[in-house]
Amino acid sequence: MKKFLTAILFLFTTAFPSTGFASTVTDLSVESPKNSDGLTLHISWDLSDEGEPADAVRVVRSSDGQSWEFTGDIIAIADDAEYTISDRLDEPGTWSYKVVLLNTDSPDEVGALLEVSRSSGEASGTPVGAWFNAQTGHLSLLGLILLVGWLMLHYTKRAMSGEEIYIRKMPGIEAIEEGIGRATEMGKPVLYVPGIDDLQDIQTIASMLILGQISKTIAEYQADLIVSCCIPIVREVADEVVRAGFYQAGHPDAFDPTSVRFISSEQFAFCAGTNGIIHREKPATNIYFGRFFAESLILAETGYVNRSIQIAGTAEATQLPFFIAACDYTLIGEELFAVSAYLSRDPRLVSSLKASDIIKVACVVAMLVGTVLASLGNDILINLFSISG
Amino acid sequence: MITLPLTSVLLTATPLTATHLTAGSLIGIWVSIFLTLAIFSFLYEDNPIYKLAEHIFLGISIAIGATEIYYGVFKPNLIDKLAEGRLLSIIPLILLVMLLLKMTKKFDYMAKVPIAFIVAAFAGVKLTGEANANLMTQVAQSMPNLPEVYREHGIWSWDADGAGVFSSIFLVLGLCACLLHFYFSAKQTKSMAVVSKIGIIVLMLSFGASFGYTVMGRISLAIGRAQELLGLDKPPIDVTITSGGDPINRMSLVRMISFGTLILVIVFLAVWQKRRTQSEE
Amino acid sequence: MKRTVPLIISFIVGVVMVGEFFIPHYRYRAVTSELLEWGLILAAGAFILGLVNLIQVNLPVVMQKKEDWGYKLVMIITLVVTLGIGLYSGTGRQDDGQNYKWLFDYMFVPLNATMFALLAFYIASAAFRAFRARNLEATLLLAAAILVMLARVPIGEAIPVIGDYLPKVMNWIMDVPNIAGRRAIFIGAALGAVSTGLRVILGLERSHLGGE
Amino acid sequence: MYQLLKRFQSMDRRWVFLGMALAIVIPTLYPVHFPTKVDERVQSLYDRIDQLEAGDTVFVSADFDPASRPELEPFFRANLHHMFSRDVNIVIGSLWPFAPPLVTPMIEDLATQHGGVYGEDYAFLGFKLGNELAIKMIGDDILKAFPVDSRENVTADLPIMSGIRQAQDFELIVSVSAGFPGTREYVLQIQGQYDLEIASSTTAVSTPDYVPFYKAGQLFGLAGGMPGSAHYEQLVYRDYPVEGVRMMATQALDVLNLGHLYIIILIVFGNIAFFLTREVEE
Repeated sequence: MKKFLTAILFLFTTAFPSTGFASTVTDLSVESPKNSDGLTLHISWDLSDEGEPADAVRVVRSSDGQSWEFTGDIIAIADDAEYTISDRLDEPGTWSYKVVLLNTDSPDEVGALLEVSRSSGEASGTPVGAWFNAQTGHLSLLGLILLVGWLMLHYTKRAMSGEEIYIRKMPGIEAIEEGIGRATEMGKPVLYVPGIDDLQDIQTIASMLILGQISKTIAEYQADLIVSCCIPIVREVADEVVRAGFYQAGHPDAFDPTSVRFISSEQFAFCAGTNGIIHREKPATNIYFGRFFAESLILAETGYVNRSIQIAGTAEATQLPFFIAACDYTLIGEELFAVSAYLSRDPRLVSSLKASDIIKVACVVAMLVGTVLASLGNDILINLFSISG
Repeated sequence: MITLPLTSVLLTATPLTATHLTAGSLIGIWVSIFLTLAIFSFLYEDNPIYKLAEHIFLGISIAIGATEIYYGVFKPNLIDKLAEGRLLSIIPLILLVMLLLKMTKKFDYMAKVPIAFIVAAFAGVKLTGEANANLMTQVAQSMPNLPEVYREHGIWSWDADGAGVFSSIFLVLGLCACLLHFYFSAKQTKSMAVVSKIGIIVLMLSFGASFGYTVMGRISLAIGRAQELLGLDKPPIDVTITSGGDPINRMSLVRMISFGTLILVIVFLAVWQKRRTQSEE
Repeated sequence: MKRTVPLIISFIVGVVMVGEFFIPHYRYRAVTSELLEWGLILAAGAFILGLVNLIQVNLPVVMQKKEDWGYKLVMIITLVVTLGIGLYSGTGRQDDGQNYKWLFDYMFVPLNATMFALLAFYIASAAFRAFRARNLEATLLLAAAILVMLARVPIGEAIPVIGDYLPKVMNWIMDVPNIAGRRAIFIGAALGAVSTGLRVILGLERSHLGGE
Repeated sequence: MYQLLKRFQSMDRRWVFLGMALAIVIPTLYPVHFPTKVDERVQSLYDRIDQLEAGDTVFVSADFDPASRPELEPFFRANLHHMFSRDVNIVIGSLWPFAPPLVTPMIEDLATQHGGVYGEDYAFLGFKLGNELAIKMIGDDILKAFPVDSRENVTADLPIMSGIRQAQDFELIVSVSAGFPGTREYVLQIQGQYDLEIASSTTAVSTPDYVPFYKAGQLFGLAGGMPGSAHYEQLVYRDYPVEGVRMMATQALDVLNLGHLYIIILIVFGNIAFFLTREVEE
């Protein structure tokens, strides 16, 4: 019996194919979205259940009101659907839009569709691009950047005028000097690896600053230095930084140009090359400051086997556990930047450190207050910190 | 626990008809196995075959990188555009030439312009990205609505992996403690030292998770090598080596080559080690 | 002049790039995408510098037959041959039967992958010899690590009684202390990026231009 | 006892290496399969992709190299399979120089299986250097970043690219990321700026780093490491084992058991020996 009914139903549905929903396009509107690039329009419309039936709709557009072209995909008509599309334009200007009703057997030609007047009326709009995105989140981001900038300049000025800005001494700093001293005693070189990221990375920059100070100390101790670089530009800069360090220490002749080496810009080739240096030249002290990835463990392990004193510092959280494990001393995250400020006493660095310390406290306060406010149902702080696209 | 027979787990693909293995592929399989074992031989000791493999790697990686960079950047973004006569593309060409002048002694100062350009471009791009995604969003997401959390999960919900008011408060306070641990411009008072200690504890739990995951990642990669050495990296097919010859299972062939090469590498290391000890004496 | 021009360029490029976040207008984006494209080309140019530098460093070693010159020679030959084949083969270099594909599949792939796989062994050795529960911090780190390792593989879930809770505790560590620690590091990193970025743009940071 | 422990501690590390090798090779040869529960982060990734409609266009950023292939290739393949079988259009790009020769055969393989037409159902735009700058450009103007695809067709002329000029024109982005540059840079550079939907498949190493992004809603899904890939494989290919498909991650997950146990035992024994000998020394 059930089978029979299904068969009847099947016959019925195939004999009278779905004819779609009776549809007429209403309320067609074209708007330029807020904060857009000036090449986007939002087209929206409604369908009322009158008129000829249709299965789907598609939007056509024209920049001159003469020639029309399809844009966007075919949209199936469904109950309670809201019809909005975001249309990307090739050029600015005023664009006209129509919505075309389609049946599954409708011809695909734009002209034919328009002729059978199965299209809506026209609506047109002009995209307006924004020259500034003034949403709350964007404004607070801009405010944050300006605040950091202002704090930095403010403290730079104070530091330049001779005011001492306090930075606490971190244990890592003593470890560096001890390591250099040990290398001098043993007559073996110090290996310095400035990470494997580009020069633009702040960790690499911090590493270069520390390298400047370390090379001064090394020149004073008359020890040897090897710098192993993974990025050509970093090598260039390291070369100049070390040269300057030796010069400032009064030993410009002691600088060996072959000591700053470019190994390879491929991570593991670099790693293998640096491993080779550790194996063959047996440095007494290895210093790894900068941005490291997977090679951290191989380097630290090879150094460990060669009984080098190892000092590491990186802000790359994934690599920190291994440095902590295999190195004698590890600077965690921002401690690396703090050390570069402490060593160089550069007013600009000290001031950035001070500025970010202040923002950090502000973040702590914001989160505590924000949690209380959010729990009371007030989302003002959350909104202040949220950026929507 | 289900113990599956070896064949059904590993040899899931339908066997195809025997394909002919060209001499190139056969040599390729051997070279690939040899280089794999040569790198692994470093685990025994730094030795000549490792060094050979290492230097081949240095050379080939730079060459492949350069080739891909040529086809990925220089050709489409510079050369093709210049060839089309796009005048604006002359500027990056000039900047590029200035960068390459870095190699000369006389004009190396010219490179400062392109270096300044690229460093500033990265700095500007990263500045907004970091401030937005790593600061603003993370702070915004660390302000839980506690009554709502309580309604959803209570104080502690095992079903939701421990979500609840306790965890929400732990997150906010733990984050604050970590941030204050990285506060450098003040002498550490006793109370600050306590906060800092809490921060360190949270950080260590975080690094512990990192460690566990990293171990997993590294072992996964070694498994990948093992699969290849054991011929399990390709669907199980039969291959012929000489045209019209008897088909042989690819997996067995790879295993034979791997085993033979392993013996070869071990013999080499033994001889090399012996010679070295002799010469030291 | 030699110093001012780079600083002016830094300032203009930096400000334009920061503006990219705040100014969605397409005319502005046309400028930024053009500058970004130049950036890509220069980043690629830096690679050529590295390539030339590598040859500059290694060729004399081969010529003067210094230590390991044979290996360096192998390296230079591999480099030149691969590069030659790559540039000669053109767009179809990745097709079956191409020499470039052969070099990539049978030489680069095993070398690159095995280098990474060595880490599994080094981790084993570090775990055995270096990871010590010396103090509270290290103990916590190790405990968390062991828990995560156990819970992350199927066998952990198969342990009776605690097997049900292991993944939950692991997820808690990932979702709560891990996120607290990471966010602190992220926020610090973001502040670092902002202040360094501003220094570069304002010309206060000149280390990349070779010091003062 | 003290002597024995002391010797145990100073044992040649090559024995430790050998043990590791055995812990990997033995279960690879003789696997034992345990069923696992699918991670919630992978489930939400799968669910979102499963909601895609035929004709939607997705951008996949294949940022991995041979070194991280064991973890990411299974996801990449299963993901392409998933999307191809739902008639989703796939545009693939890469930020890693070593990715194109590696992923091209995988893409072609999957496309052939599903009868995908190049340029209409899928396209591979090739590789772009420049890390953050390249990502920013994908956000700004992808046609400018990739003027031609990997086959030197003009990208703008590909049918699949009609109506697509920026990252936000894609339905969503799947970042298959082995490190830097990868998911993190996508999140930092363009996710927030354009409010994009991004999912990430990443190595185990990066997973703890990306969890905060997932929890903050910056990623809608996260498949971390071998378990992530294995879970995704299990969702895409419901039955195990599947005829004609090698579920490489699922196989590898069974091997991981012993590897992890080995490391745990090393840590525990290493520490016991360390503390016992230290007590004697003190």
